[in-house]
Amino acid sequence: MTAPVTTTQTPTPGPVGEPFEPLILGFTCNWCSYRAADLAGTARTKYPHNVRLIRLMCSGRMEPEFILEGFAKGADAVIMTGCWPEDCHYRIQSVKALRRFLFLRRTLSDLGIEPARLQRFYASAAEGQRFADEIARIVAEVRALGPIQPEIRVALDGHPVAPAPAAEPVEVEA
Amino acid sequence: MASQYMYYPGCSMDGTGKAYHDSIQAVLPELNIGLAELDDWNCCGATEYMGISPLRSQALVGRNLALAEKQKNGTDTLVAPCSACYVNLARTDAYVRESAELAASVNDALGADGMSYTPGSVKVRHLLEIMIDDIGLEEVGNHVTRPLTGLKLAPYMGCLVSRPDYDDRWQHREHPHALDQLLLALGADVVEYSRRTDCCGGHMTQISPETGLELIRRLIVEAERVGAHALVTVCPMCQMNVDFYQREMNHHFRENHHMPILFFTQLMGLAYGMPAKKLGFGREIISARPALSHIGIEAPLTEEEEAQRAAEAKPVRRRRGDPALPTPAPREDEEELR
Amino acid sequence: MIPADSRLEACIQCGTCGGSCPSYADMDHTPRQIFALIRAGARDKVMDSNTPWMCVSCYLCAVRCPQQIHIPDVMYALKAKATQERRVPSHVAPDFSKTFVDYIHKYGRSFEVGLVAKHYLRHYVTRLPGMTTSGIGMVTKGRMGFRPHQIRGVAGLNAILDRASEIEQAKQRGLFEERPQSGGTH
Amino acid sequence: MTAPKIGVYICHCGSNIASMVDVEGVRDWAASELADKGVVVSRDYPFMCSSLGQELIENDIKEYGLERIVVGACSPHMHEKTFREASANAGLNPYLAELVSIREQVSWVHTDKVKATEKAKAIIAGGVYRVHEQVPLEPLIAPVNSATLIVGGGIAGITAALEIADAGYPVHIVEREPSIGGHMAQYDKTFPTLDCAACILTPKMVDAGAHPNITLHTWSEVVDVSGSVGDFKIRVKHKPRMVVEADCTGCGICIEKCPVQVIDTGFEAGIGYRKAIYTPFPQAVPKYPVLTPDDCTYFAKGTCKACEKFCPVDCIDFTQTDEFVELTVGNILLATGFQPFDARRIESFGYGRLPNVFTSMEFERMSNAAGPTGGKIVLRDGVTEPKSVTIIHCVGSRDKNTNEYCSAICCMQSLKFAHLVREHTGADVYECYIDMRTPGKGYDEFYNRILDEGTQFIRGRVAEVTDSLRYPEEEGHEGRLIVQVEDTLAGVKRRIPADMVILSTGLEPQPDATEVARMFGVGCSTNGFIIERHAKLAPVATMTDGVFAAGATLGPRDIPTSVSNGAAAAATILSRIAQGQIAMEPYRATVDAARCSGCRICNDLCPFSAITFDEAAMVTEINPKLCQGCGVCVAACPANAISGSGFSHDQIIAQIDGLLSYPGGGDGRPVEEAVGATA
Repeated sequence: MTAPVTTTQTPTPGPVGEPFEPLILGFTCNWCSYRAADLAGTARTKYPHNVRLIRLMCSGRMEPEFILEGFAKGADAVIMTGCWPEDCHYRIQSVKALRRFLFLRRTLSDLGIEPARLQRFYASAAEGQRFADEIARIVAEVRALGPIQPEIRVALDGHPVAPAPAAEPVEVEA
Repeated sequence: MASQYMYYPGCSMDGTGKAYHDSIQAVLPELNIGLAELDDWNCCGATEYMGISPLRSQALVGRNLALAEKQKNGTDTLVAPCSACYVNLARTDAYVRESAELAASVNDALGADGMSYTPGSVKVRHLLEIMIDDIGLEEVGNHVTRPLTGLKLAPYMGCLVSRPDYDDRWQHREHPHALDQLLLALGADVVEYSRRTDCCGGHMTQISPETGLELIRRLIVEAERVGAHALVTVCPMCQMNVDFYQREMNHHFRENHHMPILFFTQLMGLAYGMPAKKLGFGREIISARPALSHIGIEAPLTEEEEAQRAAEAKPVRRRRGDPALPTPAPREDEEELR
Repeated sequence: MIPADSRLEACIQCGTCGGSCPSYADMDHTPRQIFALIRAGARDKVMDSNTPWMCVSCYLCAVRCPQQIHIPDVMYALKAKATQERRVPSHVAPDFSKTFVDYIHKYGRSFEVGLVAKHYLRHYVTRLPGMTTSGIGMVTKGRMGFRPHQIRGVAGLNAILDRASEIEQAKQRGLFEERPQSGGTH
Repeated sequence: MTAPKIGVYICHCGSNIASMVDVEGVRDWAASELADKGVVVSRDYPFMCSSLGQELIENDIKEYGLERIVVGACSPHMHEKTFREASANAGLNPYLAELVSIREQVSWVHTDKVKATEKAKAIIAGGVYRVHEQVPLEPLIAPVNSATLIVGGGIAGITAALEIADAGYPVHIVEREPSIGGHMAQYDKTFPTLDCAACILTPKMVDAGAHPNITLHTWSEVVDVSGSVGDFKIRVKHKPRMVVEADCTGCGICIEKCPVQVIDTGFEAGIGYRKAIYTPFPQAVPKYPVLTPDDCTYFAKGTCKACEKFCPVDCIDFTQTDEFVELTVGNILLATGFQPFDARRIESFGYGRLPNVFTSMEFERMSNAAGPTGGKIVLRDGVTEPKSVTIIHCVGSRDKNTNEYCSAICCMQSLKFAHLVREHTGADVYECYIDMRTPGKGYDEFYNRILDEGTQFIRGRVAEVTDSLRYPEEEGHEGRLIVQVEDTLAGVKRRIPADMVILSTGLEPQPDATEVARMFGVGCSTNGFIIERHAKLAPVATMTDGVFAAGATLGPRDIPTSVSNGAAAAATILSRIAQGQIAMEPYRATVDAARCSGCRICNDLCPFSAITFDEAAMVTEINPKLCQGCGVCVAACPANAISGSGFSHDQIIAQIDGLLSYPGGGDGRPVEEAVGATA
């Protein structure tokens, strides 16, 4: 039995007084999670717009550099999605992806980046609803985290991606 | 090494469940279990408060959980012997764990008296679960000195232990055999009782007596059908409904059933060789004496039986020529004098 | 805790709940019919039904429901709604709840003698004679105390409950107002 | 480096995309903002996938000399092939065309048109950046071995085997039971025509057994699979029969003489007995019996050997052990079927507790003239005929506590039971159903026939079956069952006395379905059935090239569907065999020997054993025939010596840059103003 849960989608105010909308880079495998995203689409299941997907053949294809490139170029979080370990198209590669994920989370925290900015979930080709739910959950979580620290972005890329003046804290009248 | 638990007795323990209380107090020290009663606990709301206001009901239970969180001393387990209390405590804990929104509201309310509860910090369990999972059937059986062989018992677990089962602890939610196993460990003959988790009528005896009585009747009729000497329960509400309303049920259906209902801890005490009086026998309305006579145990008289005996024993008038002196009348109620 | 959260939309009208219900005989509508009426927006019929009041919270329907609907929670919510609107089909069940709850407010615990006595005096006077033997047995055998126990923190408890009422009122959501059509997040 | 000339094509998909994405806005934006990335032409069109849409692209390739194509439309799983072919038609290498999804990932899942348009732009940019790094590729060509492996000898497998064998190609059927035939062999009648199952199945079994192109491996299991499409290596275990097949005549004397009787939980569904040496049923194919050591007195006590003594041809061999056979096949068909739901899991129906509650499989055997009761319908005592029978639908189906799906066959199966009960016993029959689902050919007519026969239908899911009477007026029904159900149409609760209750149990995947799926490298949904490549357009193919599936291994199926599945799979396999070779996606990992440091980090990563180490040269090698293209080794190589075609490092980095260069979110980042007008 599960208790009924209400989800609230009220955006938390960001540092500049505007609602903060995170930008999230999502990696999917070709066989399960990309098809889950397809199924979410065919079933017209709604989820937040904040995520942008890249298809890999397997979530085990994930290179550390992809994550760092993502953070450098403006992503606030990166998601590695894939097959359930027992359903992996490449037999056991989903487990290898998990191992790499755990290692990368540790590395991120060594770099001073919140580990929650790297997320992983499984979705089979039949789990469009789950895909949407997980995206909504992660967007809410990252929204609460706020944007990635600008220094980190500078450090990763050499220069801030969007040097727009609005990115600087603006005095807002209380 | 004694196991320590926090203990939420529930309102019945002072009243209708006194025999449960007595037998728990007698049996648990034997098994080396210590119970620390939750200080200044309040009523769980039974099945009534949820229908007045769900949130207030959660806050009501939340206060108990908050007290337990504060009081926990080496244990985070809160034991409830009453199934209704157990399910109310478990429900609130489960719901605040799942919904951050509800947790915030409950804590907001608790804040009115400077209290708070961290979801999941207290583990709520029923006394039966403690016996089965923590003590274990083997240990329960190790203490048996007077096996209940020959006593046919119908294990009546009632509805709220294996249901709704917020934490997925019960594989069988309709026909669990946990209580059977425990009674078997005591040496009793356990009958296959198909109404083991049926409803005792709950508050129906209050709000719709005819239905309530019919619900009680089917429990009793089925127990008779499978040849039980007595029903065994883990819940004071079930005990009260079947015991207290059995007479009225007989009256209503113009039948004459006599099916005592006993707490499982009373039977544990008996099997451990403890005196029946100490275990709260005699407090029941439907006397357990005929049942216990099957295994040669003389149970204390019930109120009614005592009155009858007294009436029979009292010499009405002196027979002519009888040299005997009048016998003193038995004490009205030994317990009140102690 | 309110029907909109109880997966009510998923009901397939199979009747497992009604078939399982021990107090079915007293209900004017089966739980299944109540769900259909809620979906049909038949507010009056639902609010005037005695069904929620007859629920004994045995959770048989909840564990058997093939759609895993939180049926007892729906019943609780409907009762609370009716209580709030002072709109009840019969006074027996609501009175019992109220008497029970009043004891909690006053003492922090329930009080069985007072509860049963009060309730039966009010609603089943004719049944009392048949019960006196049992009742007297209860009292003299020490199974029913004559005096209720009052907890120390009764004032604090009432403060908590009052605060809960305020929160609940602030969050009040309608039973029959438009419920979300899908899991939309925008 | 100068940017390649790129064409961008935005599909409206009717209104599917256009209603949520400002397609003209995206088109103009790509033309202006992505011009410096090489976009020379940007167009929109109502249906890019139509022949006119494709022509548009083909003409542009020729006219503008386009070197890359980016199409923003549906999922690549839908139309990637379409646009690649269009490119190829115009002389552009197909792998230089990229399809990005702005339908499944944008217009269908979002509700804010401004945000959706923003996201569509970013996705197009991702595609444009990515194709810069795209290189021409050629599909891999592999020869196809003409032999086929069929796993499972039920009706689906037999059908496919006969089709392929009749076309002249070799087939191996691996069946773990002693005989082929599957569940269909257990049934008495088949709905809706009430044909005798044995009469229509047995001839097919005999054909399969005698066909020169079909090799039966019964009492056998596949234990290992390697290789890939066109060239699979299969290892099959022949379990010991304890009977020398070459000598056995199938006379059955051994069975007759065997003194041991055990409950047959297999073919007889637990309501009949078999010997320790047995054939599951008289028409078994092959005819050779099987001896199960666990039941045999000789194996337990060392004496008996009755079978050996009486065998006229001396073919009993107690010393047999597992034997292994290696097969090479080009295609594989999984037809492993289902197992019936274990009705004990629904406690309220009392199966296993109340003797006169039966499952559908038990009833099938009971009603079968060749079954344990000789076709007599009786209670568990073996003699009493029921006077009243209740059939419960959806047991283990349409129930979130067990299986959420509809088992598809239960309604028709229950109707068939109702007919058989009335025909055999004349008893009253009640059917408790949630919804009556009879969508097949002749199915609803069959429902009408059963209605006419006087079966009583109650719309309501049964709450419980009990032997405990309730009201005083139920007295007189002692010893019977009571079925408690809400009659939802009448709005009343009923307690129906019954002598016999039949649970119409649903279909579940085989208990080892997940392991089988893993062994063959195909996907299983969370409920355990194999996932087809496309539910509508490729219903018998799997995600793995060369592996097909048919029948109830894909989900609940009735016999007609299983047969057509088997035939469809056979046709697909035959077309592969006829081509003689197959083209595969060229996504493979390759090692640049010059950069490989010989660290061997990648050596343990490949589950397909494609990676080997050349001890002499001290470099790693990858066998492109075995490589499946997952890319795990690519990501792991510390020297960047391994590259993965189709999903190279540079391609993905470029796509990341493209996707993130045009953010549309808050966070103070610039929001593209151009879309404002469309809001």
